[in-house]
Amino acid sequence: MSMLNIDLPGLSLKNPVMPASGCFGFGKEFSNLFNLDILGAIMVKATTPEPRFGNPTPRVAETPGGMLNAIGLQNPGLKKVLSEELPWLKRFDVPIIANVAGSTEEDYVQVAKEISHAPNVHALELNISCPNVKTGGIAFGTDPEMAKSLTQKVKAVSSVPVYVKLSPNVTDIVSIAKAVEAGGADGLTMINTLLGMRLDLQTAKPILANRTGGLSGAAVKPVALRMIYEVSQQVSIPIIGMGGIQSAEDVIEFFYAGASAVAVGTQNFVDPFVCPSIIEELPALLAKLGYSHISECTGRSWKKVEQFAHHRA
Amino acid sequence: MSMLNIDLPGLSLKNPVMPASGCFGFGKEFSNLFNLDILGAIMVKATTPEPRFGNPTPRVAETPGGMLNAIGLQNPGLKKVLSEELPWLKRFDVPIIANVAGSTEEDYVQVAKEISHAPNVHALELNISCPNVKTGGIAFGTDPEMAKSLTQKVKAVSSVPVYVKLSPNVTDIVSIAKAVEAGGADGLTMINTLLGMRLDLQTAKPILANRTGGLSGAAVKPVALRMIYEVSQQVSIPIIGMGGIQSAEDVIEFFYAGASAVAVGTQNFVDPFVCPSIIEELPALLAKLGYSHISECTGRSWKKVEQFAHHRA
Amino acid sequence: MLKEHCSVVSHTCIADSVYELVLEGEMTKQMQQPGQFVHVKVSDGLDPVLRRPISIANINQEKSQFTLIYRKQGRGTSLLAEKKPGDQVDILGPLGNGFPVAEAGKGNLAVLVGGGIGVPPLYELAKQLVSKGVTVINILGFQTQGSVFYESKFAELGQTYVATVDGTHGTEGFVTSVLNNEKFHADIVYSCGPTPMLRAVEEGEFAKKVYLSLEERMGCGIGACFACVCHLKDDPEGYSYKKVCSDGPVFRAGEVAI
Amino acid sequence: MLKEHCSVVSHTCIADSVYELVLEGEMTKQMQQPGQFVHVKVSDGLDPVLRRPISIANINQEKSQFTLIYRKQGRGTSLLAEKKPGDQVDILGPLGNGFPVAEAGKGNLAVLVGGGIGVPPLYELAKQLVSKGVTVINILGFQTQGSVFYESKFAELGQTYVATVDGTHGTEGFVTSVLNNEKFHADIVYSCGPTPMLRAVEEGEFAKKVYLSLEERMGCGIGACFACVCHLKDDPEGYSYKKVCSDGPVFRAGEVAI
Ligand SMILES: Cc1cc2nc3c(=O)[nH]c(=O)nc-3n(C[C@H](O)[C@H](O)[C@H](O)COP(=O)(O)OP(=O)(O)OC[C@H]3O[C@@H](n4cnc5c(N)ncnc54)[C@H](O)[C@@H]3O)c2cc1C
Ligand SMILES: Cc1cc2nc3c(=O)[nH]c(=O)nc-3n(C[C@H](O)[C@H](O)[C@H](O)COP(=O)(O)OP(=O)(O)OC[C@H]3O[C@@H](n4cnc5c(N)ncnc54)[C@H](O)[C@@H]3O)c2cc1C
Ligand SMILES: Cc1cc2nc3c(=O)[nH]c(=O)nc-3n(C[C@H](O)[C@H](O)[C@H](O)COP(=O)(O)O)c2cc1C
Ligand SMILES: Cc1cc2nc3c(=O)[nH]c(=O)nc-3n(C[C@H](O)[C@H](O)[C@H](O)COP(=O)(O)O)c2cc1C
Ligand code: FES
Ligand code: FES
Repeated sequence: MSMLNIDLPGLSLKNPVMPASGCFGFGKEFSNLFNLDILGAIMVKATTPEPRFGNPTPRVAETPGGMLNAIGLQNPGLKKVLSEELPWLKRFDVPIIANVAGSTEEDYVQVAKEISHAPNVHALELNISCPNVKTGGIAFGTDPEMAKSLTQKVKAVSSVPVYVKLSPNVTDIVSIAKAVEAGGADGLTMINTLLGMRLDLQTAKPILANRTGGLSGAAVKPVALRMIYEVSQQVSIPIIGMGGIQSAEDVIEFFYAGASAVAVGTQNFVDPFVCPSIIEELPALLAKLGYSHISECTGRSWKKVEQFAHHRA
Repeated sequence: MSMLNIDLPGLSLKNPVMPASGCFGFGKEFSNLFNLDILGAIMVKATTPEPRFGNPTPRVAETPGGMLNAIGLQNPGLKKVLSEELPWLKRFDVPIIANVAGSTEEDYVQVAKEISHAPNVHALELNISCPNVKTGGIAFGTDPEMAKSLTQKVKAVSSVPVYVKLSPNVTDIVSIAKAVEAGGADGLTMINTLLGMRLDLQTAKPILANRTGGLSGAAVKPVALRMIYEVSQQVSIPIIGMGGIQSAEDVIEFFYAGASAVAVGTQNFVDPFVCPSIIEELPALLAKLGYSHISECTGRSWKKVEQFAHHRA
Repeated sequence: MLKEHCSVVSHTCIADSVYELVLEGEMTKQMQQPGQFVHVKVSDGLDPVLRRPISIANINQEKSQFTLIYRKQGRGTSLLAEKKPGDQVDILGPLGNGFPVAEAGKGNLAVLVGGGIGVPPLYELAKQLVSKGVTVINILGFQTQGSVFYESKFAELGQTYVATVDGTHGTEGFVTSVLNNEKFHADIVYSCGPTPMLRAVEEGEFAKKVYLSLEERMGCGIGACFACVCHLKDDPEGYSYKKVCSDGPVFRAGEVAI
Repeated sequence: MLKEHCSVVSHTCIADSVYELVLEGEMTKQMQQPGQFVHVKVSDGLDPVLRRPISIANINQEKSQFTLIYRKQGRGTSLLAEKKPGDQVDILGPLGNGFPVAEAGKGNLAVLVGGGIGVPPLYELAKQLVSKGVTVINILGFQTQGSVFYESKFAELGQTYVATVDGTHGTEGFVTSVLNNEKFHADIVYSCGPTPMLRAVEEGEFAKKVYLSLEERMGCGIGACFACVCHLKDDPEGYSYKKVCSDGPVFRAGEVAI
């Protein structure tokens, strides 16, 4: 019996580990390295209505314990994603979560409507939190009313469950989470990147051509955990957690905080085999900690003891 | 001729490097290690009207590239700070920046009024951003109107310039900065810690007794730089920058972003000699980069080239 | 107190996941009291960030060498375990106030009670006590046979009891079982180990003078950050406090709330 | 492509801050084209976080060994410089598409133009070209005499010019000075070095076929993160692009905007 299977709205996952959006392309590169079937799901790169080149380079900069990126949502556009990228992924037995982005409400609605009908897309991830796009984008993620209204509009046109991806660059993430829940979100994914920057010692200028970028990697893990801990106690929809996950131990920590599944981003660049490794290591780690199923870990840091009555001798 | 002296409101600094509040106590421990006279200034531990024990232990937890703390503003209270800690510091020829904290406006006003009259206190640092205190505290730092009003009240009673310490846990740090500038702040110090948490793998509970804590150290550096970069372009009062500084190179990076002086926090725990080391290394580094004075670095990432006309051949 | 790169003289695995690390450095000169500790930076750079507090287990003034004994558990101690003879280790120390040897007079009976990684500092303590003519009895508690270390070294200094939780070596159970069974009539008890053990030792009132070495998560290790603070026993809700790193880690039983 | 812990065979400082690192590993078998690179994790853990791209400078199939030549500059390469023979280095590779050796026919004249740390991949290229009967001329640019490396090794494979910016060795000035002065009538030019140099080589039209190896800050190194993307030359504002890591790092001159 599996210790790892998890059911979430729209997603019947073999295991709760998936690559995070933007860190795995549309899977092709990694398919040369391992069989994508073993993944819980794949969060594919953000899709916008039109193709986007994204920002000028340099687009990445290293930081202590993390990295900054300012890719700028480069993607081939909705049409090509529907005609090429998603059909290619059909060869794998793995649910796809399509990351939906744009600059206006209409953009989001258009992408959501069309992409949710792709046969292997089992859920949408509404990216209202990308810090690297100038128009719109981040504003949706920082204002509860806008976030709610966008969620409602996308829900209305989507044929699959909608997860909303929250930005950590806010004073009160709980209010945004509650707003999108009220707007009909089926789940949350969190966190997107923290806005940061690095300067070049020689030139005195920002290292990133876009000046600022999104901070990801291990450095942000404590912020992600805190936000998931806060939000999971205030909403009743499930959370896919992310932000600095590198190991099976990190996955358990995210579950304890309140996540029901996790995504791995930056670490794929350091170790392209990180997802398979984590999936392989989880059962032994769970057994060592005394759990018979990973779902027992969700919210364990704050749930009442009685909720876990059947656990442990 | 010194390459490092900096004049700021109330502060005539030999050099722009000082230990950050809460990371240097009231100086006694470090005075056994080196002569405190060499420091640009000292930001002493937060003072509240009454003595505070702070939070239960564990109060610190390690994170990738950083640490969490939930000390909870432990301090001996205003009376003892005035009668013992500050007088003891008079033996050193170094300006003191008193960190003012509390739970209510009255607390802040009381501490500011009395402590600003201590002869070696040259400036106040209004700590409206401590994430580890339950009542008040952080709310002041996240609401522009409250921040402004508090600044005004403190300014009205303070006999020395007032720097306001900003919280990074906000959607729009520029609006808070502008509000406190409008409220009469003479300068800003930024950033305080990011709210974060860690969970214990064995117990599934938060490592910190206080559950959440403030993230500091190298991990937060890119967030600090970004915020200083944004704020320094929108206000005309100087900024004392902090957040993850470990080296002379980091100091220059903070200046490029827009800082006029810097504070070193967490790194004092790793290397208690970090401040003297940085002060010693700065002149050679500046010379290597082609600067004749550190003030040439302030805001260099965004200032127009003409503003630096006299620099470099 | 110095910050110094000490060089590794030897590094030996002496029990399951337990390592004995002998270091050489100037700071040895400043090491007087058993029970003091050093703050160890296990790697350059920021992975991990913080230093690790480890007790001084043995001081050799002639050779300017001192010994640390530690259990490999998390990332920090795992990296420390990779150091080879000749490597340099960044050490801050000696830190804190150790066990008051002066409190035991010549001819007194001192009972030393250690649990797990609380055992190491008791070795230097036993040495110093014996050399001033104090009779020493050592009671050492471990999880299981495989974790036992330094038993014969302690036995050279005084009668030595070992208790293991699973009974695979020595008495089955805890150090307090030995204390309760044997009724030593000690003049003084010194103890270091996990907090529940220290509590039991304190409550047992096994001697008039009892000294306990506490453990707490630390930031600076030098008294500046207030990470390691504890309440006084007679003012458990008040503002008074002691810092484990600089006021301790050793306190007289009854002084602080544990 | 493999992710493998390769062992350090030798590690030598061959010029000011320039190191030659010989590694042994299974992945050597997959190394075919000169100009491919490997992605190096210079330390375990997260300091630093990202891998470092370094070109393959020499391939020795018999011994399953390959050589990297790199300049120590920031934290990553400084840590790499500490590796000793016998140490293991975590390597991802071989990556990317290198210089097309097939484009040069037997008897052709190939001019190889390298600048600074762009020189290393040209060595394997020169070897492969010479072994298939191509005449090779090497033009190597460095800052100053102290940074020059592999001059005699290149000289064994073909006529070799060295230019230094400060004139302390060889011709004073840039590699383009040599190219402009000598008028080689090359059938093909291969180049690797700083972007301004590549631009000058492209604009100089020194041969009909010109191949350039580009540099860009990288995340994944395998084509998944879109960090290293460049525009196509004939569509400099459009949506079409190439990834330096997986479509390059070698491109035909005129293919991408540099
Ligand atoms: C005064 C003092 C003396 C000590 N002497 C010894 C000794 O002689 N031998 C020995 O094996 N251990 C000793 N310890 C415990 C030792 O400090 C921890 O085992 C060690 O810090 C664990 O580090 P890690 O990276 O392996 O574990 P991790 O769990 O990865 O450490 C994470 C963080 O928690 C802290 N931490 C974890 N466990 C402890 C602990 N038990 N006490 C304090 N901080 C902890 C670490 O210092 C670090 O900051 C002593 C602790 C103190 C306070
Ligand atoms: C395809 C390719 C092949 C290369 N081959 C070689 C080689 O054979 N020999 C050699 O010495 N160097 C080579 N470089 C450059 C080498 O990657 C950088 O010098 C190295 O990454 C610097 O790392 P650092 O930690 O020392 O510097 P830091 O400045 O501390 O690095 C910080 C970050 O910036 C990146 N970075 C800094 N400089 C460069 C650069 N010039 N190119 C790309 N990323 C950079 C680093 O990878 C890291 O992510 C190559 C680069 C590329 C893209
Ligand atoms: C290079 C890069 C590109 C990213 N692109 C996207 C994206 O297109 N859409 C999105 O929602 N998140 C994107 N993200 C954010 C990640 O999905 C993830 O939320 C974040 O990186 C935190 O996880 P990590 O620390 O494991 O990387 C990107 C992150 C990186 C590093
Ligand atoms: C243990 C600890 C205690 C702190 N106490 C205070 C405090 O009392 N008042 C305050 O304004 N900031 C306090 N801070 C925040 C620091 O002054 C500083 O703003 C922050 O740590 C970022 O700098 P760093 O990354 O260099 O540590 C504290 C930080 C730490 C780590
Ligand atoms: S560890 Fe900093 S005061 Fe004790
Ligand atoms: S470095 Fe990731 S796509 Fe090239």
